Amino acid sequence: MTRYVLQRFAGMIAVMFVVVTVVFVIVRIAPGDPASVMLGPDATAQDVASLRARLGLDRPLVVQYVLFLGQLARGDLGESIFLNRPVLSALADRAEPTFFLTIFSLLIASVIAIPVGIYSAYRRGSLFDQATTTLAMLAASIPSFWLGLLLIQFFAVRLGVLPVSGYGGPGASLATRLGHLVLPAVALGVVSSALILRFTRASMLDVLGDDYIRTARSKGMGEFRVVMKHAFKNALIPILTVLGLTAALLVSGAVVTETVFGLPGVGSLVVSAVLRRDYPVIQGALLVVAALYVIINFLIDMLYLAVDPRVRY
Amino acid sequence: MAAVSAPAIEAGPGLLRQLLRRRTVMIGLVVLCAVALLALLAPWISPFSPSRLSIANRLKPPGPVYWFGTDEFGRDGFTRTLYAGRLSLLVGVSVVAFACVVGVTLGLVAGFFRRLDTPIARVIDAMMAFPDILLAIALVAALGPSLATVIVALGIVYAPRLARVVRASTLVIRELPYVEAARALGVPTWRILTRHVLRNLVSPILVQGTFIFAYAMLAEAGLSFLGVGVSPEVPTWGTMIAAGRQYVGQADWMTLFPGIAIVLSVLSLQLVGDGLRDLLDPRLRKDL
Amino acid sequence: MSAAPAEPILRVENLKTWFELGSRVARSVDDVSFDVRRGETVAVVGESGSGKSVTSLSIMRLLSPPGRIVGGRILYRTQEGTEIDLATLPEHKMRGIRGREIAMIFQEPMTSLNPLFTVGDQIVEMIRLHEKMSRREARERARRMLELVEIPAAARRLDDYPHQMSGGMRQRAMIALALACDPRVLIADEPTTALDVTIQAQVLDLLRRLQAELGMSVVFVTHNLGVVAELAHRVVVMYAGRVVESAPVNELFERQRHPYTKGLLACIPTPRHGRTDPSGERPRLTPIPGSVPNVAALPPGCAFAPRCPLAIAKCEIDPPLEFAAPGHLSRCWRHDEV
Amino acid sequence: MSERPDILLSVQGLSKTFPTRGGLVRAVEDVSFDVRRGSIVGLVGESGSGKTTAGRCVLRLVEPSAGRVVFDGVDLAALPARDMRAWRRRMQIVFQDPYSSLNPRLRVEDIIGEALDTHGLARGGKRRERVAELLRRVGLDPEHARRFPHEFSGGQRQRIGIARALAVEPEFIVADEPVSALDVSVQAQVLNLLQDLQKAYGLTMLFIAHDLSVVEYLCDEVVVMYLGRVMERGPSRLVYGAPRHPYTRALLSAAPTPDPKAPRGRIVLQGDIPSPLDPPSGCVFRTRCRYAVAACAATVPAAEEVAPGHAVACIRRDDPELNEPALSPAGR
Amino acid sequence: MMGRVNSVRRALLAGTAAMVGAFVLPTGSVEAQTKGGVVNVATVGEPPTLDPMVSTADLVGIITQHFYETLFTFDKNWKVTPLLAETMPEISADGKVYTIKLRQGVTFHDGSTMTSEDVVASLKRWMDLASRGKQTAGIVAGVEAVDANTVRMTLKEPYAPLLALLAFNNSAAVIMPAKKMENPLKEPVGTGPYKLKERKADQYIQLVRHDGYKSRSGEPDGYGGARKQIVDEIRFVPVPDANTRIEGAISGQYDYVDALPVEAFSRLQGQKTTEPVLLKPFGWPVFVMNTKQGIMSNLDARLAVRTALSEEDMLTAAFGSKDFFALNPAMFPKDYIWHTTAGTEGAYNLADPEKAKALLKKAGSEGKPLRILTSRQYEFHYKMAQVAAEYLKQAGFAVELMVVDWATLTQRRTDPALWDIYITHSPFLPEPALTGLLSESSPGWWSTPLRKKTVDAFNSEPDPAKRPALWAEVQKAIYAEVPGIKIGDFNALSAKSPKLDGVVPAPWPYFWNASIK
Repeated sequence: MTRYVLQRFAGMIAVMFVVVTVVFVIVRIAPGDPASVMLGPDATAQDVASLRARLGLDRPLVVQYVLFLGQLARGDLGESIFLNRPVLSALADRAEPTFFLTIFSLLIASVIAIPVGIYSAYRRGSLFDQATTTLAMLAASIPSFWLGLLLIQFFAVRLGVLPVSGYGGPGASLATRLGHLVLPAVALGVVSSALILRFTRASMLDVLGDDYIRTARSKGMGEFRVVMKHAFKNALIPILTVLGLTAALLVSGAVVTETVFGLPGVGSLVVSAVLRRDYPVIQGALLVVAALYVIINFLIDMLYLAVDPRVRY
Repeated sequence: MAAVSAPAIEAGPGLLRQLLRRRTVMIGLVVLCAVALLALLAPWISPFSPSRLSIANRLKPPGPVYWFGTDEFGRDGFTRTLYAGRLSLLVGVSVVAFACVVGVTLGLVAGFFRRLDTPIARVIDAMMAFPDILLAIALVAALGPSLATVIVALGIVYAPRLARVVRASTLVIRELPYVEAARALGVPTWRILTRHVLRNLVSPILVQGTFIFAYAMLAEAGLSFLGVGVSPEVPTWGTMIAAGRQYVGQADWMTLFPGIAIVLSVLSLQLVGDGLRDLLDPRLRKDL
Repeated sequence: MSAAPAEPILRVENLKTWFELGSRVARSVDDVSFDVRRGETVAVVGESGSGKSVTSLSIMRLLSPPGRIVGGRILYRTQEGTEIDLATLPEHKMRGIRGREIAMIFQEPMTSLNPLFTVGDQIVEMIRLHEKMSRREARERARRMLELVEIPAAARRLDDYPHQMSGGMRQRAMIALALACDPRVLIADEPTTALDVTIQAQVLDLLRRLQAELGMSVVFVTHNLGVVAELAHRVVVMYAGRVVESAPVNELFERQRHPYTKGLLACIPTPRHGRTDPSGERPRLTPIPGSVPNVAALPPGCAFAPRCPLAIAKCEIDPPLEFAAPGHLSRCWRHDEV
Repeated sequence: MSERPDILLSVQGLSKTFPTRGGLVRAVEDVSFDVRRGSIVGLVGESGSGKTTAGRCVLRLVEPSAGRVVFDGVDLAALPARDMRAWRRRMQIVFQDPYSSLNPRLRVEDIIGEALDTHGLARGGKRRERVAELLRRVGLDPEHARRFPHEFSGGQRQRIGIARALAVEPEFIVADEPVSALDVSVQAQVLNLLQDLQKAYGLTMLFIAHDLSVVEYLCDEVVVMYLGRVMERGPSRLVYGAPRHPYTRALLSAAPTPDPKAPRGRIVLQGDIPSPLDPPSGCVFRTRCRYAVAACAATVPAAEEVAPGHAVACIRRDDPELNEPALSPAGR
Repeated sequence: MMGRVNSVRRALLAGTAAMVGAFVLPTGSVEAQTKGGVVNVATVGEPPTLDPMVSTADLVGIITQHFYETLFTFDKNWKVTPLLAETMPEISADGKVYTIKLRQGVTFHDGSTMTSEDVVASLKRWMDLASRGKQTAGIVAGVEAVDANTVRMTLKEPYAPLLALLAFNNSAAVIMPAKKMENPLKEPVGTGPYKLKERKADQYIQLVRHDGYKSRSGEPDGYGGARKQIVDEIRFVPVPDANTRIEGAISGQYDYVDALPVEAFSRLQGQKTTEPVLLKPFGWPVFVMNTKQGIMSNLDARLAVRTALSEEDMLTAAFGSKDFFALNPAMFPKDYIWHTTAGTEGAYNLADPEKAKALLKKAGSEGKPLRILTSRQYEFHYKMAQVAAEYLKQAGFAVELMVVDWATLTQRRTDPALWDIYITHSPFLPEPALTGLLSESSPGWWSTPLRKKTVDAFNSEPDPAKRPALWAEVQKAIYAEVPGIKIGDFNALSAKSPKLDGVVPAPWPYFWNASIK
């Protein structure tokens, strides 16, 4: 068990290391000098030179890389050019809507998708199964921004029941803020629910064909118990994985959704950072999101410990 | 339950026939082919020029002349939807091609050569850690927005996803007796890779490629919609929706038709991909 | 080892279990009949595709779609002496039969136990499904069951997960699970096939002992005629979804009344203990030509005819399963000439 | 075994260890045996005995960790990997699983033809002819050359696998459980085919199996393995007629006989096969051996000859207690 | 942003209120409104800075005018009127010395009192940092404090536009405490009726009442006169997407929504939650030519562009109905005293690709890429660019649209190597001299003898009666040398909630004096 944890941890560190390297590379492949890009064309040559020196851009690439690592080790993601503040705090500021949006849509998605997926798998080939899988595929085919537009049109503009955009004003209550999240979460949740549904169905199908399910039935056990206790618990492992993956995917979807709904989250920050050429913010956001993904994956691996005794052994 | 041996379905000559027997796949294929044909034949089918402005006819609702209405420049929505389809499909195809070349190579090499497996697998894992749109945005931001960079960026985004599937399958195939038999015969490694490994990866690659095609089209639309992808004057379904966005509530057809085009193409791709996977994935046929 | 003239506890009558595969229908079990008497071990033997496993699953009503019982009866005589038809019994009543009246063990000991629950929990679950018993009592019973199947340090093993056990141990645990509610019939579907020879010997010994001690009836499904010879009282030979021959074990091995059974026995290498032929040549086996047919595409008439050395024109008509000798059924027009 | 040139293959001190998640697996440990030209040697054992790994090591499909594999006077284990290719023409393998041993994407003619292509043996029309001939030789219709593997039954596939091995006209074939995945009625066909081919081509064969009776029918000599080590080896006549190792005896008695009247003098081994990750010290069989004594834990018994060509790895091999007739009288 | 004066996105509506019809006092007395409430304003985006000196962005002006004030401002008739100055300045007879009396007892948000020292420091900072300040610095000989409440500016030569410049509210000569004017600013401390409470980038900028504010006496008068602090809070919410702004207006989420596409007008009509506010005419879009470098440095090539374009199509694509734009080649609309058709004959709305082709050939620039720098922040820019691109392509230009965000555009346009044409728009300024096209240093870099002659003559003429004729000369020069192409006149659309009172339709909307029901 300790070995398992250590192995996973080592794997996580290794992947993080590659992630950091990839981010480093992405920023370096950007044509032109990052310093002059960062400072804009108004900058004097002197300003550019001093920023180059400060960022270590005048040194060999390897040294730059080491410096970059050192900076990261200190938890320093650099300074935003546009916002004039540390990237980390800018991200932290924007974390809340993204966090709630992700949780919210994940919740919406799983509450719908998991039971439906279980039932579809159980009734494989039935009308219900065919209908839901086709619907799921349809849901997965709708661009979330387009769905967002439709939702805004209908719920916010026509019916006026939910806010169009934003995240409430200063000091808005949590309830108000969450109210702003309903439509985006639905727009985002629909797409991910398709993914979760498919995975749930597939892993349930996988498990339902397993021999121990037959054993459970041969005991004289009721179908509900067979499905929920014996099958679902086993299917849970891949489902947990996909939930983790979906959480990460949602961040991706959030980029688009937040923009459509004008949510001040990490996603819209990234989009505006691209438009503003705020490279440190893009770099920081990439790092943080990828790190989150890696950490979520690690946590899921740890969750396996709780669910699957084979891992503990 | 070895009592009934289901008719073995392996990717081979009978595949297409098997595939067509499924109603959903059939529908998917028909729609897909229709979309592709319409897009390909756009110059011959479409009644208007895709770029010629006709300010006098701007924002005309759908009707007998302008089937899909016109946009703010008076360009025919139907024509533009067809032309946009060419680019959207081109992006999809190119991304799949790019992802295949990179992903299959990486996956094969990682899966087949033990020594290279761990480093490549780590890189794949790391690339997968970046959410697709986010990574694509960063790459496009770094490379500068254009049709080519969007393709390259999305290719880079999806290549690891394909590589992972290829690697996993290669790991399995590598250990199969027929590969061992080839080695026992002294068949050279590259030939084993192409003839025995790659050939048997066609199905998973096909399935994965179909989905990547679908996702790439969605992603391109997303990027274009955000204004960080293809230049807005290049007609893709994404840019069309982005342009129509301002006229929502006023000229809904501008977002409606390209949106439907995306949904239809992506859906048909997924139907085909799903059917393929169902047919080719023995796990799902276990209970037959 | 002649069968005790006890009343049948289970009668399978003209059972038909078909699988609808698209346009084709696989008649996996087609018109299968046999009896199982109290305290008797009946071996159902056959090669792949013979329908032996489907038969056992049909009895338990554990078929998964598209498999379906389309005809026949499965009559089970209850303790009260009434016969109920398992083929048509409502599902909720069938649940009371499974595990309690008829239990089953499977081929793959590695996968037949749920990996996420301890062996003890899985046995306790079985007991508490059918009997009002506290967890504690059930656990105690579970421990006794593990002792019964000769698992050392049974009390400790209760808390083991399946993956912590070896294959042989798991099959024992599986047997303990099946016997936990003291069923009257045990269906064993190739329980030793996945085991190594030395472990198989252990499990066969165990099963034989338990059957004798507990006096239960056993339906033993296998492809291994050696195992049949060691364990069964009576044998039912299946081929392509049908019973081709059925007889008491000694009778069957002495005098086969169906060319398939005869051919099968001639195929099997028997131990020669180092003896060589006088000629000095290595001995040769007599194989059955051709291969096992697909039940989804059977020709009309006797399914074995294409491989049969005795086949005649008449074999194009399906022969009936009829007595070739007292207690000895055969489905062959030429059963006397075999 | 003094006539050296008569020996085509000599395996000496062969070992193979695999690193796994759980630690080092000693799959094959110090295995030695000889195979005479034109003979069939059976390699027998239960799961985890290392018989398959040993067979793979001989062909260098798995790199041996230690030991020599002398084939026709040359130590294959010491050859650089690239030089192995030339030897592959002389030694071939037939696999257990008739389904996964044929590439489902290739037509039969290409599966068999690949062997010809690789070694440049035949091209074009000649290749077609050769493939047809091989198919005929293994009892298949040459018309079927254009078919794909999934159009064949298990037994037929196994024949295709054999034809592929024969295509390069090898002198030596490793047959790795070639019949254990087949239906009983088909098993015999394939066994007979192998026997015929061996005779017809004067092949030398290493026949790997877990089924002792099959081996008895086919093999001139037997090597019995347990947990990576050789327990007993010798001519079939002796090993089956007068087994000396407690394990061999138990194994022989454990196999069920299709004869309800056969007397059952079965030796039932207690306990399970130990994990190859953590094999017992000394004699690996001692934990399940009813004759085990304290000394068995101390030393690894060497395989020593008890009769010409019959070697037993047991420190008590000469102990009378061990050699009491435990088997049925039929054994004598 | 927008370089110099013409970069002001918002119109300072020139002429009289009657002509413009924009500055209409709200009906109902302001006094009747109760204090309190919050005004939510949807703006076009996040301001790059809250330092009004360093930015010419209208957005910065709109927001910062609530907490920073200038010495002068404009009344409802677009006349310069004192704000922090006590009165209009005393101007010496030669027009070179301005003596400015300051109001007394004006306090900054930090509690300190404004003195002449602060004003001198602020003006110097302005001349150092602000683009308009830098422009002015060239003619200023000195700024000094005469006493605690008097400041004197000395010019090298008479300069007619000076007071208008000091009154402008972007790149604005705002007054800040001498001690709180580091660059970049750490915290904005001004004298305005509202002060900054919290800024959350991309979320909101929250302003609250400045309790120590001392309003001018009397009634409100445009930007001048009394400034009343009725609402407690003003929140500026960046909503970069125009469509979201429209929907936000319709759903009633915002009390005031700025900068809407005019074509949304019909959607805003008849809503309970909001009503359209149209400013007519608002300003003029302009294609600025890079006369310094690249393909557009050639006059024939510039003429080719002008010949190729159809202004009508461009305006229609950008603004839809004629209700929202007017075809007008003159630099000012008809009602303005500056209006003249001089030089425009045969130089507007030609849409003649053949002639353009010939001109292009003459310039020898066929097939060379023509880079049009534009932004989607203002959709009408982008749409005009698209239409223009089509027309230019027909004329044989290899058009390359470079679509960036506005912030990037304002950066890029300062580098002559990066673009050939960029698109912007300008309000109709009270003082034509401030038009950016006329400045040699603003992007475009129009610098010819003809320009110098005509502009200098116009700027140094003190007699208002003579100036229109001189302006006609300037316009002729513009049409002769094409430093830019005026596309036409357009109107602007905003939306406001019926609950919001006291908001005067203004190019830079302001919310002092506003109240909420």
